[in-house]
Amino acid sequence: MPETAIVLRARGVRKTYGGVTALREADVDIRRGEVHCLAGENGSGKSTLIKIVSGVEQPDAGTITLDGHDVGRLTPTRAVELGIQVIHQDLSLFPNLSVAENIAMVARVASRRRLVSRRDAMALAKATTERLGVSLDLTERASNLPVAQRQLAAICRAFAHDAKVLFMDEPTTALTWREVDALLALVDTLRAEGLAVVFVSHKLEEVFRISDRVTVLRNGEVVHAGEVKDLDRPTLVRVMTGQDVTEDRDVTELPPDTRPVLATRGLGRRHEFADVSFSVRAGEVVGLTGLLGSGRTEIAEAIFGMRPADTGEILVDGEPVRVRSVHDAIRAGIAYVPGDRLTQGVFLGQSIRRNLIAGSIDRLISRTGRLRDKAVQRTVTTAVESLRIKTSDVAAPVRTLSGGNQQRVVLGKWLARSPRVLVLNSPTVGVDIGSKEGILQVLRDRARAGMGVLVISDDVPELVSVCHRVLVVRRGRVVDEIASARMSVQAVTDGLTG
Amino acid sequence: MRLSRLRGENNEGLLAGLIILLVLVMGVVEPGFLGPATFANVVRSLLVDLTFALGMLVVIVSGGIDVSFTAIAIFSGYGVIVLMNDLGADGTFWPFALAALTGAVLGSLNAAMVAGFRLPTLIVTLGTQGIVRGALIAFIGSQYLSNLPTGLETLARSDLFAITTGGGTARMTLLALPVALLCVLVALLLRSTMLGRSIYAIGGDVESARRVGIRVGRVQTFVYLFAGALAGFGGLMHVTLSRQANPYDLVGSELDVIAAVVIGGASIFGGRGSVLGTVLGVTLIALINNSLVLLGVPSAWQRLAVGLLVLLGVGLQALGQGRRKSTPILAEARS
Amino acid sequence: MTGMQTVAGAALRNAHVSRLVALTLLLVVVFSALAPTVFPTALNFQSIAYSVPEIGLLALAMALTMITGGIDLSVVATANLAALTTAGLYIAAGGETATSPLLVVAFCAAALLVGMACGAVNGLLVSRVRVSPILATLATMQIFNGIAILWTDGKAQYGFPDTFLWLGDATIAYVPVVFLIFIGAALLIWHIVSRTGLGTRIVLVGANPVAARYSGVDERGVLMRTYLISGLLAGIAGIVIAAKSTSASPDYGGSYVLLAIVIAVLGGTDPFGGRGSVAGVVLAAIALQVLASGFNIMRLSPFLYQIAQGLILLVVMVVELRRGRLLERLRGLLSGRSG
Amino acid sequence: ACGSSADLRPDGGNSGGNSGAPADLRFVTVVKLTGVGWFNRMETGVKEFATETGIDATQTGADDAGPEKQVKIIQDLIPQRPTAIAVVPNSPESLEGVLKRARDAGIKVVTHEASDQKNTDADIEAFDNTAYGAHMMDELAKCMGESGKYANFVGHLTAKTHMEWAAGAQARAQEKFKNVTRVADPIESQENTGVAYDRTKELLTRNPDIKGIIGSAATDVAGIGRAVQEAGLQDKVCVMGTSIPSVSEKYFADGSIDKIFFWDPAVAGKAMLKIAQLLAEGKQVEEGTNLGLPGYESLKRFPGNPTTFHGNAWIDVDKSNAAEYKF
Ligand SMILES: Nc1ncnc2c1ncn2[C@@H]1O[C@H](COP(=O)(O)OP(=O)(O)OP(=O)(O)O)[C@@H](O)[C@H]1O
Ligand SMILES: Nc1ncnc2c1ncn2[C@@H]1O[C@H](COP(=O)(O)OP(=O)(O)OP(=O)(O)O)[C@@H](O)[C@H]1O
Ligand SMILES: [Mg+2]
Ligand SMILES: [Mg+2]
Repeated sequence: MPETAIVLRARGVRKTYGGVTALREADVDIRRGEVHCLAGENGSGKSTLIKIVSGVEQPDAGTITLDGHDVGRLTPTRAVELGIQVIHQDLSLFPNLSVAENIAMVARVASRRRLVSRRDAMALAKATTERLGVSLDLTERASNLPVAQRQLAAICRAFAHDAKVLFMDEPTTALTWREVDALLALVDTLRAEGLAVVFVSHKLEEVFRISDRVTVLRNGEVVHAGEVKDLDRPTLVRVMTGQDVTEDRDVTELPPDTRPVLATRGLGRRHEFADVSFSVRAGEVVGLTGLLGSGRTEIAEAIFGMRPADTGEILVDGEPVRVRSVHDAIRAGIAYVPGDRLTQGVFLGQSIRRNLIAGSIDRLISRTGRLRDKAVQRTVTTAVESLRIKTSDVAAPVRTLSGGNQQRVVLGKWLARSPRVLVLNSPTVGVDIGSKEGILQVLRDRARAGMGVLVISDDVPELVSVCHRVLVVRRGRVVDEIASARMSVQAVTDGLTG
Repeated sequence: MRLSRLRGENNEGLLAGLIILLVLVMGVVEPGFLGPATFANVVRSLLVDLTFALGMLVVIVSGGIDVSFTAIAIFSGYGVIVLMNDLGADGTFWPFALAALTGAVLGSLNAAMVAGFRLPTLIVTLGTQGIVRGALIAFIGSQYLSNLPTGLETLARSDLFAITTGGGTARMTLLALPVALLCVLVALLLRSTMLGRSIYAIGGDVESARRVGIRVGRVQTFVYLFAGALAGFGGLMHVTLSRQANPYDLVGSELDVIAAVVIGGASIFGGRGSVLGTVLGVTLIALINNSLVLLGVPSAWQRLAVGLLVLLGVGLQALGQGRRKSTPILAEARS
Repeated sequence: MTGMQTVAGAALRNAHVSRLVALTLLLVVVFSALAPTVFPTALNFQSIAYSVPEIGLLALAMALTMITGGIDLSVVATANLAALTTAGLYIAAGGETATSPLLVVAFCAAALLVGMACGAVNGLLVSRVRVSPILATLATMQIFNGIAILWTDGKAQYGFPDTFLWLGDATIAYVPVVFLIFIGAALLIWHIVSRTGLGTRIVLVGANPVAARYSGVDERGVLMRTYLISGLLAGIAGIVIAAKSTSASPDYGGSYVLLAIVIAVLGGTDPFGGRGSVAGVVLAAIALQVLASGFNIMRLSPFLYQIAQGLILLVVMVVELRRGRLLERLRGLLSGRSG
Repeated sequence: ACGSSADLRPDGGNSGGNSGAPADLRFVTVVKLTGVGWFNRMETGVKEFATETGIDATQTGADDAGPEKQVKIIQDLIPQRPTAIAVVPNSPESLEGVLKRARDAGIKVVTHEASDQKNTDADIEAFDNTAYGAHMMDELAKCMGESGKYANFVGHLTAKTHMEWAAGAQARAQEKFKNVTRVADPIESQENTGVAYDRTKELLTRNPDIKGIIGSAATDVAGIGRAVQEAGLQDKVCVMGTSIPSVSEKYFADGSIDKIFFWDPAVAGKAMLKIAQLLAEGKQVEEGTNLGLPGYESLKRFPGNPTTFHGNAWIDVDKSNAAEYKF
């Protein structure tokens, strides 16, 4: 591959947040017409780097040059004008505006025009969607779109304005397998148009499938930069984590007469899912997979009482239980680790201690409602030790922890109750490879101790590695079950794409 | 589909219907209500509130709330009169420009706190209200001034048109003109300028706005300066229309304006609201006040009515949110 | 007394609270120096102790709802409604001749019930109808006030017997009973917020309502209870107001809404929710009353005090919530000047 | 140990001093709110009193008319132990508690505009409300030529004094001016000029033959006068009422407002302090007491309320003498 010109160059970028050094002397080169992967574990500084080159954060030191010119102090506005575009992990759409206006917004800001009109926005949005070959209802409010379409809108917005460099911070975490394919195809098109695309992902397959070059960060330092074709999987994992990690299937078969701890019979909810019947046995890890928007999250949240089912029943240990609210579910011994850690899982500003007891307050209070200090202390210490949460002070806010440790805190919150059934939604999304294996190991251990585990995920290797069985959901119904005997990456993938 | 169009994006249709209903009922209950005189009276009585409401709309769309505008208004309106008296100056146009400028300067305190320090707007503006009102009476003056400069006196008595009917003369004050103009200007600002769309964007999601390169600080600064300017303008208009300057006026009547904007369909969470809705909301409250006064209902009922209307307005909004369209997932069995 | 020691200990460990203690002491020293014959007297401190409770109770109510990320603008209207209830019951029972101590208990209970009923309305609106707390309580403020005016024709109500008025006038070991009531209520709220499951849930709901729901916290129930407690505190404030002023009126305390917010924020409550200190609120209430008394004794214009109050609110918010940003701005200014 | 706040009262007379020598006395007047014309005028009286008698007399008040602020100010005054406090309450009932504490602490309390105040040593009113209302009717009827319709504005329907004035005027009309009739029950202006203005316009539309309007809140006549002026009815409608010169003077010139009535706050302020002085000297206020002030030469006791007295101190102002009163 011929060396093309360097579009964006960062030199000696340093950033500290309070005491935490997020980036130290990082150097990155991005070339025209390449897909460049930023890899690294949680908290290694990837997002910080993106925030700095897009003007969202100011570096403590270092220079950024674009096409050979020092850009000086960068603001988001300046970055947009210079042709630096970012698709943030949370999409950053405007829920109150129409899709068309959302798509037009970046271009409008960059054009520095003072007057705007709906018609222009519509024309631009139409042109963009046509160019990218996506179909979207442009007049709909963004808040009314399903997640996958919002993702498409965010991508269209980034493309609506002529960009030189496009950063995509973990764009695939909210996407299903099939949508990822479409996105990667799109990235290919862009590369062909001469754009530089910087891609952040924890999923190694994606890195290998799409990237030309990779920069690996560890603890805020660049530990590797080079062509992807010179790397193989184990090597990349080793540079990222500094150690070897395996992803092999590790499942202990259960005795055939093991009784189910959780069973659903004909569970249904209007417009969302129907006839969902399955069971999870004590000690079993069951996978629930399906495309995003297939209804798998809805099923999990119905079991957890968040959005209760209208029909059918839920049985715990063979007894039917009425689950009309989260409270009912918890009382029945069901726990749920939600999919979006930051908004649904943790209380960022609150102490690790408070986060850990958030799910079991009812058990930690005396009859008068007073918190029992000793019981609280015991719960917190047990969780920190058994989950190996890396912290020196449980009074520190959860904000100070890395992503993987934050996820351990969410897990710890529920394990403190020793639930009969643990339901987890995408438990390793946004968690780096080292932490991911640790979290999966916790699930295996708990299952072996007799808990029933239901894992929702579309990370196929992960499902294969940890699950006894995998159920496939499509358009609100369970359409397939892959038993242990025929479990393989290929089988699950086939089921998913069906 | 047609019905929902009639209802309008922010319930404007519903409001218009309510207003028509109220007018008809009043027309039946109180003969003589329907007529140009009532129209002119109601317009005159809502001009000041409407000016404030336009400022409030912009603030609310940007995701904030402002309770300092009454203090800013009376500071500007009264302050300008004091200054004119001290200088022995007279004029018609420049006092309004000066009042708006004063309002903007006072609004910059809000701007600095909200844009500069990202503090919660309700509490910031409560603080500003205290400071501005305290400063007005401690440093500018506390005397009731019954004599306005001639230019303003004349303006107060100038009519856009006057219609004489059997029941008397309906006079449409000249000051209706600038307020109508302001409505059009604010509507254009919100719909057709980048600044206006940025205000909606910030109201929808501040962080996203910052990320697409909208200068959030600058837009918020504009919002609070503009709301301040409108408050200042409205303050002098209040002084002019009532032909006296009382530094103890206005403060305490914030709710009517906030209520009007909220009833007009603006979302207190930001990002939604329209000039049309605001005009209708202000009209509805003015009409209710006018009708209750006309029927001799004690003023306590007005408080109750406005409070209930606000609950009704936001309750409807909240319920509407809950009933948001959801995309069906389930492939229902075809029959 | 170990309970008291824990309270004091926990309070002093909090840096914000120790700053407030320092501020209060500083104010006392300054005013004592400026008015040595009047300010540092037992009678003056007793006077301050008479003044603090009503606003302190309202500020506690405000702070509690602010911890959940809400606000209760209707506290004063609620307090007046509660006070009017007591007055109305006493008038019905024969006014000054209804001296039975049992009636004091019964009628105070009725006032508290009315306070909690108002709180329940707010709680329902906020937790069930999902109206934003600012608007919900702004509207109920008008409604409660309107009801009070319609009920009384806008006139102040009086006719309390001495058994009831004892609450407002008497002292125990030189400490006004109303102040003891306030401290008792503050201890109760402190206990709830920092020592009970409900308190933890209140903080969690304020910190992240969605995560709280996913943690099995009954968000609606917690909000409901918060506004109920807020209404209860307003009810106690109403009793204190009635007993102290020997009357109840629909338009008492109009200036207290702003003041209660100032005190809550000054006391370290984060208006965005998830953080608050009861000890801080108590100290802030005392500090501001000391300041007000100082201003009155020094015969400074009440408008200067109004300005001071607004400035304190803004400065405290900047310093407490945005210290980092302030330093950043200052540093920017300095480097801009030197560069 | 239980006790009342009076426990902290210094024993003996070394506090405010009841010796009666002017130099030892300290009087504080607490008004509804500071800065407004009415109470600035009262302060003039207070200052005059201080210079005339050599007594340390000062005036204070809050930044708005909230009763709670007045309570706080009086509460803060107690530790300063003035000889007497003269109060114009916003809400007499709300002050009962703190006034009781003040009296328990040995401070004399004199009130004004609070005829039902219980915890006061003496309350002084400028006049009897019914007589004042009757006087207004006498003047209005004279202006109307003793016949025609009139209307009466009040600040709020719940404002006791305003309603008493209106009732006094109506009673006088029925008894003496049979041809003068009221068109409606008292009309609420909500103490708001704008409302008074709007209501007057409606009134004029619906009763084209109306000949007199009485206002009660100080700002009422300004709104009424403005509406009358804009309708060009200056010479047809008699506008009168309680107000102050600064509010109404500009409408005097063309007759939009014909006459206003009030009592001079400077004199009222002095009257309170004169009474405080009497009390401090250990004397009593009685029926017929002469305070040596215009309108307060012979005080009358209110029937059924032994501590409440009134003078006969209303003043009529029209364009001929408006300039004499600068507030
Ligand atoms: N606003 C902030 N305040 C304090 N620390 C921060 C902040 N943002 C990031 N950090 C810290 O900086 C480090 C780098 O964070 P960054 O978000 O760049 O990591 P990342 O590589 O994107 O991780 P992930 O894969 O979890 O998204 C982490 O230790 C993080 O805790
Ligand atoms: N036109 C203006 N007039 C007055 N002040 C302004 C103006 N533009 C910006 N500022 C101030 O300068 C600061 C920086 O402005 P800028 O638009 O860069 O803010 P931002 O980056 O969008 O937001 P923030 O400063 O909060 O990060 C703002 O906080 C604002 O207070
Ligand atoms: Mg990241
Ligand atoms: Mg990540």
